[in-house]
Amino acid sequence: MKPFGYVAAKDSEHAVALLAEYGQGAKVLAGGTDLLADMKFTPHPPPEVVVDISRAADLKGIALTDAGLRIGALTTHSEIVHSAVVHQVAPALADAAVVIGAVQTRNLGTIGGNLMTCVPSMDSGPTLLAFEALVTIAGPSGRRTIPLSDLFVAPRKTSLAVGELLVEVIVPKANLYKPTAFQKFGLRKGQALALVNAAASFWTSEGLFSEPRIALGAVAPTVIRAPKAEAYLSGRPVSEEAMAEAGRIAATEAKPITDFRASADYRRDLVAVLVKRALAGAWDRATPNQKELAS
Amino acid sequence: MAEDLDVLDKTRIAPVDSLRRADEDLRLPVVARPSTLPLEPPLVPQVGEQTHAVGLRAQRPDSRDHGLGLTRYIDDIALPGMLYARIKRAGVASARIKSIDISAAEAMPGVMAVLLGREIPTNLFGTSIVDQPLLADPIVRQAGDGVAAVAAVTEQIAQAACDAIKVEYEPLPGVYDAIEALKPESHKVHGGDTNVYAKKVIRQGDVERGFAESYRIYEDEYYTPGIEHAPMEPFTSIADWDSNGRLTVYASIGRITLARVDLSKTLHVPISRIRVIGTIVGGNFGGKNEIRHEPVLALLAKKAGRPVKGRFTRVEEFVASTIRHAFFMKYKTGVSKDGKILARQIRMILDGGAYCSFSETTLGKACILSTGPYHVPNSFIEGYVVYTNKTTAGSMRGFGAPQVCFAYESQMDDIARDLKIDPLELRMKNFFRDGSMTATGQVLHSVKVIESMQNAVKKFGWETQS
Amino acid sequence: MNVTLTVNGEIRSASVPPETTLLVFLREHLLLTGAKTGCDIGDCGACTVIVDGKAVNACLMLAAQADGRAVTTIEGLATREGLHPLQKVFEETGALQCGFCGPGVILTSKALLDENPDPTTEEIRTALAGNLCRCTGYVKMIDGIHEAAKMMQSATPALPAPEQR
Amino acid sequence: MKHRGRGLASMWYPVGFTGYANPSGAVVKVNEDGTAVVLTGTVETGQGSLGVLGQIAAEALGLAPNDIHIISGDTDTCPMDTGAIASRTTYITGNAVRIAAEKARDILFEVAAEMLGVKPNMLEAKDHKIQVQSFPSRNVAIADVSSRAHNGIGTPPIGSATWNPPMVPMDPETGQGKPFGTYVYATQIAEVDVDDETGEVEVLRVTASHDCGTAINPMLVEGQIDGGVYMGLGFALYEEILFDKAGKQINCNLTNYIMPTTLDMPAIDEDIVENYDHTGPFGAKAVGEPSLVPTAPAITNAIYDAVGVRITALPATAERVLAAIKAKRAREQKQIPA
Repeated sequence: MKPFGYVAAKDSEHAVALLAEYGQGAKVLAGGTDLLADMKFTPHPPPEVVVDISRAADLKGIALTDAGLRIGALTTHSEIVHSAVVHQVAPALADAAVVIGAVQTRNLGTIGGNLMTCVPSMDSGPTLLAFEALVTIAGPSGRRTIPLSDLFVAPRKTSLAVGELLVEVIVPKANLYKPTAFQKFGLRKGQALALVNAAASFWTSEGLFSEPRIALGAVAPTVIRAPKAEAYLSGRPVSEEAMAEAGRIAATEAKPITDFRASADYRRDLVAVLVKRALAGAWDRATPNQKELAS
Repeated sequence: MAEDLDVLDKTRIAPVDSLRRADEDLRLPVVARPSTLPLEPPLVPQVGEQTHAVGLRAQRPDSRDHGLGLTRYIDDIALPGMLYARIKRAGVASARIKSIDISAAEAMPGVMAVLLGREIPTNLFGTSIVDQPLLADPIVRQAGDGVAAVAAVTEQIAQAACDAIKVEYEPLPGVYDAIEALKPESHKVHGGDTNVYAKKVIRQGDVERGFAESYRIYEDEYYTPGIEHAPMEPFTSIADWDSNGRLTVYASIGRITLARVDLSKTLHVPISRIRVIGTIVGGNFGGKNEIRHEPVLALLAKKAGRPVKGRFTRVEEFVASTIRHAFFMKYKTGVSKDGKILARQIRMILDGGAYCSFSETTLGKACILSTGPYHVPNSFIEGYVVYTNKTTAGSMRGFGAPQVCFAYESQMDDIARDLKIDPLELRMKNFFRDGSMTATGQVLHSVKVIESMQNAVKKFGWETQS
Repeated sequence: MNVTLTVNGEIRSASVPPETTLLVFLREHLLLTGAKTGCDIGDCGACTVIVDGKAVNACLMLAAQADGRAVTTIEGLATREGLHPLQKVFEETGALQCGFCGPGVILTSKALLDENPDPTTEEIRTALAGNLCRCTGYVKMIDGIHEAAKMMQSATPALPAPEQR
Repeated sequence: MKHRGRGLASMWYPVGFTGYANPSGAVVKVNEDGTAVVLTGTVETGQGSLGVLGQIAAEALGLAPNDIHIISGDTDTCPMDTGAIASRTTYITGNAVRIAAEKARDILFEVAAEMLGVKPNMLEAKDHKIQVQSFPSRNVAIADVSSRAHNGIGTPPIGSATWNPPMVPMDPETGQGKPFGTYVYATQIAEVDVDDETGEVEVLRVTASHDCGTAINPMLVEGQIDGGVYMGLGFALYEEILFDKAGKQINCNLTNYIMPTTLDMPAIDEDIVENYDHTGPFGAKAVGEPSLVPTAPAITNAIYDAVGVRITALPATAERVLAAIKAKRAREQKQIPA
């Protein structure tokens, strides 16, 4: 690796102060799995200083708060996989976390880091979008909370300004327990990058889809929602055919590229299948009560 | 500045006592205690306890060291004063080097030696055709070709020095497809009038008559791609000279005798002055069977007067070592009504990449094996290896056999389905037996293909399944 | 900068540049060469070590990140009194061939068994998905981990791990 | 929907080039206490060949594998060897070690013959003893014989040998000749599930039956089979070096070069066919390379069995399998009369 400076932040406040001090020259290290892999073989010059926030205790932890499920940005994927709270109120988050990288990277990599890399194939994004998650951002002028969807701008580019820091992810209280499922398809089963991933959630009201949310990864410059497919489902009776059709509509909303991993056409085919399966998975998670009403 | 803050922080957090203790700790030797060598006896019986050897599930002599992490692979060896080498790769697949400016690299603190291809006494090696330079000079024929090498006190500095070397290339036409390479108008990777550099023909009987007598004829094409060996241990070597001008090379290489000859030829050093020590190889699969950078390391070591280690990055392991040949295969097979193979005509084109390496051996094995473990009375097999401006293809586990097996066994199933004969029965009708004759006219002994099928079918439960 | 950590139960310290990874720190500064450099970007798992009980890729962690933490390397698994059951079983069954992935595989498996003493085959396969091996097809490794789990469960309380002594 | 299928493939593989020289040398030295040292120029590359060579030397000397220490991989101290390539170590280096061990043993026989009062050709080495054939009670310990050879008579038991498969030139025009010493054979069967919506192929299990002549160490043979199936599975489904139009590799790292992980590997059932090849050391042939050869066609034949599509270009990635399934559906649509 090329030489760089290093400084460790004690907490988020300290981190923000350090980011303010170094400005453009700073890179944030959370788990480090992406940052180090990037810095090792990049032809670009190294950052002036790496701000290591991995010891900032206030950025860690999973808790139920008045706002909903609060996941500190430094929470590792493994912690999400093993969290009893997550399994209770939003198990799809664990489904998405357990297929990220391998055990070793899940033990280091963090949810905040995964979101901040802002690569379209990230596995944390779709489920959180389906939950309509919010993110809290700390900066020199205080904290603000924005929808997660506003974080993503372009591949490897978020809406955060220089000096700002992602501190937490919140699944709003209203969406806890919402039946949600995640699907991923890669070139192999273990340690795979997503060719396509998808998450879907919906409530049912008298047997009809209500507030359906569909999110797709790796098929657009950022993780995206599929509003047309959502609109199609909304108010429609729950059925396998509707789920399949929603998948087909989502496929038309995806804007995948052809690269060496897969063609755009194949990715569209996968979107249709994965959305259908995610919807079916969410339906599996719906309470018997909801299902009874639907039948 | 960054470091200042850090130290300040620590002082504030840590009581002075613990800092003092940390200082004491610093004075401890850094090697681990001998507790890592268990007193536990090995699991196998001790010397003199076993009375037969062949057929025994004996423990591997290296397995305890493997499990304890004590096996000394080449990268775990460091010699006093050792430098680290990096090789600058061309990154373009077909070009002429117009100029190389190494002045910035040479001026970097910590850089001890820089080497160019023209400084190597004989800058060519190869196992059959001697066509591969150690450092391209002046023609680059594959993107992974090295163009210059640096030895420095750390790998980091060696890499920075490589980055600082400026190379000016004149782009040359290139050929990146084996079928294209066969065309008369294609770019000739090594000059001359053809890219074909190895050819093999096997003829037995009369294929045309065989086809004429056939009930059905099947014609199919198959393709298999280039494959990387991907040993977990990247290719690594150390070169060290003594004061008498004797060279010792430590390398993770499977053929030390050949390596010594190649070192002698490229460096113009008598064999008696070269010692090659093959360390435990961390995975080979055919990818570590010839020299890669050892003469370069030796010359860097000579220039710098220090031992030099060169370790491939994972990317170099892909682009600068060899790969499995991609195969284009045409199979034409004539069979009788009851499923006996009467004739087989096979044509194969191998993508050899930029240099020959073990291509001739691979082609030979592929052709000899291409009819499958079946008696084929009439056969005509022809195979060609062509140069392309792609990564050099060389030896890899199977030497052409997996490629042709994919073809002949795929076609075998298709024939069975078409003739409505059970695929096992079709194979059984055609399998070699003791005394069968191969396409090269060899009479076989010790043939157990029928037994292997019977065993597999029984163990798998094939009969009970359908 | 100065990095101090507990390696296999002993405090170790060295002054290193900030860009030093934990892998380089262990191999080049502490001369603990059990962790291997296979890809250096977290794909192969040959550099796996255990940090505060969790298996991590030492190549994807700065030494500075590990400052003050407890690290277990392959060198710390066996004691003078005996091998770790994983080492014992792997030795007996030839679970490792070239052995280059071995230290990483054994440490990942140890972290798994510490957390889950009786894993299913699927759990073992999930845990080991970050350790690539080109020789063995993982077959004898997976069998061996089951075997080691059995040994550990039936054994009398194990010797204290080095980091607890 | 998932469809299950099974496929079978057989193969042959040659052992011991005869077309050009590829010799191995070996030196076997029996120590004063009856243990022995073997010098070989081959290198351990993970397959366990040094253990196998030790077992061959032990068998020839009437000793146990643990009595043998192998010195390898050093051109200064070890005899010439063509190296760890072409599945030749057990067969060729093994033959050299066997002959060298027998030469050392013959020296022990000379000494023991005098001690037992018989002719050397009446002796055999077994169970750490040299004994009279058919009269095992008339014996002396190898340790005692060797000690006497070293210190009493002054004929240290050292044997050296080289072995090269008998060479047969091939006709360059017709390719006719005997290119190899012998061949091994194998059959593998794969069972797969194919997902007809994504094209994903999951290999559920592989049965691999291999002839390797005598299995000098069955445990290591199984290990080679496991690893071969692994590599064959990667060849069948995932692995491919991709180049851009300018000849540069695109996926040259382990993130994007897809090799199987634990989660992609099936259960493997290994089988060793009983055989004895008179040209190999104690009947042994080879297993290293052959183990990967039939895996890929066994898998693609199973894909055909599952969903009726023939994959003719490897790897059979999910995308390619799905494309083939779609093409087949399109063909079938056409065939249905309107």
